Amino acid sequence: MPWNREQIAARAAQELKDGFYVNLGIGIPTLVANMIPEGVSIQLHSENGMLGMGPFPYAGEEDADLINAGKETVTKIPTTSFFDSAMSFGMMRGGHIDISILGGLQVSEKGDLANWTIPGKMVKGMGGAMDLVAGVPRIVVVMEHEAKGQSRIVNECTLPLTGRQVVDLIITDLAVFEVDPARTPSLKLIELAPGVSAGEVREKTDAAYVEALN
Amino acid sequence: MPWNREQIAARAAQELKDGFYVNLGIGIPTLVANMIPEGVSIQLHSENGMLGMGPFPYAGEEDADLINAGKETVTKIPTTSFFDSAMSFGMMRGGHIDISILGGLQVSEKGDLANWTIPGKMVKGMGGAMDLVAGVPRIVVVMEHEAKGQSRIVNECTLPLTGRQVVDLIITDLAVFEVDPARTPSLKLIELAPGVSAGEVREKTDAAYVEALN
Amino acid sequence: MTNKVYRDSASALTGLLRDGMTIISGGFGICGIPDSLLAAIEDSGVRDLTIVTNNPGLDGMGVGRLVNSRQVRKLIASYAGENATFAKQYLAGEVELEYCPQGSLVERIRAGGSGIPAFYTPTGVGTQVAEGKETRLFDGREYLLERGIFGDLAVIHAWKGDSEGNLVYRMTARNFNPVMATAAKVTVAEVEHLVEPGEIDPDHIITPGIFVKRMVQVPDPYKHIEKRTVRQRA
Amino acid sequence: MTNKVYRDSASALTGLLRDGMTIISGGFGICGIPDSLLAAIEDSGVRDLTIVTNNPGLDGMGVGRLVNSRQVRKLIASYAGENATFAKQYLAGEVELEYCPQGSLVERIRAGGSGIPAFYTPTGVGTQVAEGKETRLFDGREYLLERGIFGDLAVIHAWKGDSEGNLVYRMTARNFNPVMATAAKVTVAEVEHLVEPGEIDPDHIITPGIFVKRMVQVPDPYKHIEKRTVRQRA
Repeated sequence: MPWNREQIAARAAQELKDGFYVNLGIGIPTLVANMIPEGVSIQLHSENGMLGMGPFPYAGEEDADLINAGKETVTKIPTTSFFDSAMSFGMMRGGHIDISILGGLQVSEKGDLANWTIPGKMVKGMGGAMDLVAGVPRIVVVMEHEAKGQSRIVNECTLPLTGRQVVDLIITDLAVFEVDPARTPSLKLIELAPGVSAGEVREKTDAAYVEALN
Repeated sequence: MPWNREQIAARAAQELKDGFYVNLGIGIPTLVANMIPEGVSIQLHSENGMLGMGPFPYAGEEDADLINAGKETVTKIPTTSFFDSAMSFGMMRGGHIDISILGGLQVSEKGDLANWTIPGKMVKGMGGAMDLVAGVPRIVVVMEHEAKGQSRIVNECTLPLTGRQVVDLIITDLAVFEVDPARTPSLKLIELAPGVSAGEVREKTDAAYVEALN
Repeated sequence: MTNKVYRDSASALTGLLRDGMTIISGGFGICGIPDSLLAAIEDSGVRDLTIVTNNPGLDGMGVGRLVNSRQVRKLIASYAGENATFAKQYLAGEVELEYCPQGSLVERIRAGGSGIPAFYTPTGVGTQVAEGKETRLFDGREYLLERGIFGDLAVIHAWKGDSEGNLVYRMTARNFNPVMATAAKVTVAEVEHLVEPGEIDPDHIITPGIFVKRMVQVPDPYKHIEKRTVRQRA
Repeated sequence: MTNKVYRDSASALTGLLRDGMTIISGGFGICGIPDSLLAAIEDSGVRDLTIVTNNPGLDGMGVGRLVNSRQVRKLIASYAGENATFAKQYLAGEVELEYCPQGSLVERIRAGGSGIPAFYTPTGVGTQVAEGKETRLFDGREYLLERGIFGDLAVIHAWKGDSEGNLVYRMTARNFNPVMATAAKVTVAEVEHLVEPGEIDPDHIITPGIFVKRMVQVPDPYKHIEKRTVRQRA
């Protein structure tokens, strides 16, 4: 049975190591914050200028001056620091954030990522997505394997790119792929959701990949 | 009679306007701080990371953590702010400091300044001098008119440059010159020290200039 | 000492506004926005503005005020997702839009404020953002050339300021404000609390007064929350 | 949580030192220098170092320690005026020296720490500093291309830090320290006061803990004054 959203998030949370500074995207990635493995302590980065992001506030304790990058009210914790947007993106672009877990629309065989816009719709803007993928050394994309019966793991992205050769790991409801653009093919299937067969993944994946299942 | 060092500094102090942010070099420029005209309030910038620099401390109140760019102990005042070196030089390069008063070794006819090194001596380094002249919109150079009988206001600097076409005003013991590289000649003699004749200045100045004395 | 403190937002902007100018505004969404100064710009009727801000916020709030009143000719931003009026004007071709990745946007503003005309960045390489931009390899990696941004006017919001213009910010209401404070011919700051010089510890000051030409106190500004998210008490 | 706090400077540097590496050191003159960490680097005997610092301070203090012990192969700095031993080694051709204007130096370090490989600056145009560097016109003015600097190790001094690595600085002992904290594979900070997370107001933190991998407390460090200048009481 394919993983559900929570299970995808739980699998992504296994990528977090103790002491990591972590940026989580919107959607499934947000769920990762509640699934940090036992004994692992991380600090969450919010690109609007905060490290050490706490949970949502209790009702009545919301503060308009304390929000995350999704504009949601959050809280501070003892490790929290605040800083301006230039330093916040310096952290990203300078490679100081250890890992980012993001949603995706398409990932290509070489690790190109498209996740910011769909042509024909009103473009909302890329916000900080392009900076994240350009600067953070490890990018994990979590997404449904297919959209409307179409594979999201493709030979070439047809949607506008967020970044070129930036994805290191793809976690879908069906499987986990490593990406290494130095290899051909660059994708390696390393894990299946329980009850999902390698054949089903092969059938539902447009991109070329090698299997390296244990 | 030519101006002495204090009188040169006092003349330079007349260039300061109320509300100015000011960077003073070492030597004669340092004396300017004691000659601010009545009714004029300025803030002194020290490039090691301080705005609103106070006077030297009273004996016994020196603090190793509170020095100016000349490494001398100073004090804070109510308007003081501290910041890092990147912001400090951003203030300079970004044109936020209103004026800098600096010493000079040579100034050329086009306003080139040489004031950081003499070939043959051990080079101490330019420190922040090149940043100052590149970024501060108004540069006033104060210096003796001659060194060992040689004019310091020259057609072309023979000493290594600190900056090209950066000087706006020259104040020597003999006279005051405006510099405007858009004109030819670029130098304009606008003022004489009391008892100094225009002829004496002409004789002791290598560079071409026009006279515009009142 | 020149007095930097003005009695209200309208007087703090006197003589600074003209049609076609570039205004840089602090804030992220509607958090930490100089709403009182933006309201005064709205009231002034100045037109054909180029606005540089992370995102125009909500309909009729912050920069959204100037969108509703059709005073904005061009927007430079990283995001414009939650402003329906802006979307409508944009799709009707009534307003120009330049999207810039958020980190490139803030770095361009920082560069403009600190005398850097241009810099290279990895952000956007291989994407639409790279179109028409110079690319260059450094140590085998490709980068884009981005230009600094410097405005005619910056409007910002701070938590507390002294009359010298030294400012501190509160939590994530800091965001773009300290950077934008550095990057315009004139910066006007609204502060919630106005104090005397010396009342803020000089080690805590985020924006030194040199960057702030004019100030106005806006006590108890109305602060809207864009997305109220809470958890239940256990 | 990974423990960032080490019991002394030598252990805080364990496994980080190797011959030929590039070390970035905070401080201005001998103000705000990580003297305890530099002493531990001296004791380690590591050699052929490239040191990036504003100026090597006084003989035998701060980076001057590593000059005296001949562990420095190359210095990148804006000034080296008050260190006679360095001058002697330099004139004897025993040590390499790259002068960089102070503002370009700190901006190069900031660039290195924030993922900017290169930027244009007006500083040094038409001077010796421009030799061998690309120049380019933007809006009719000439600029130089300068490259970012990123070290193998940064050593810095802070006033107070919590065990998460969040740091604050005291007065002009801040100087280059917060910038250098961002620009190396590993940053080690010495702090005069070590506190628990939450004891420093998060709005006052200058260096967020993300930049600091290791820390050591150095209570009551000896602080030398380079030029004691005083005034008389009236």
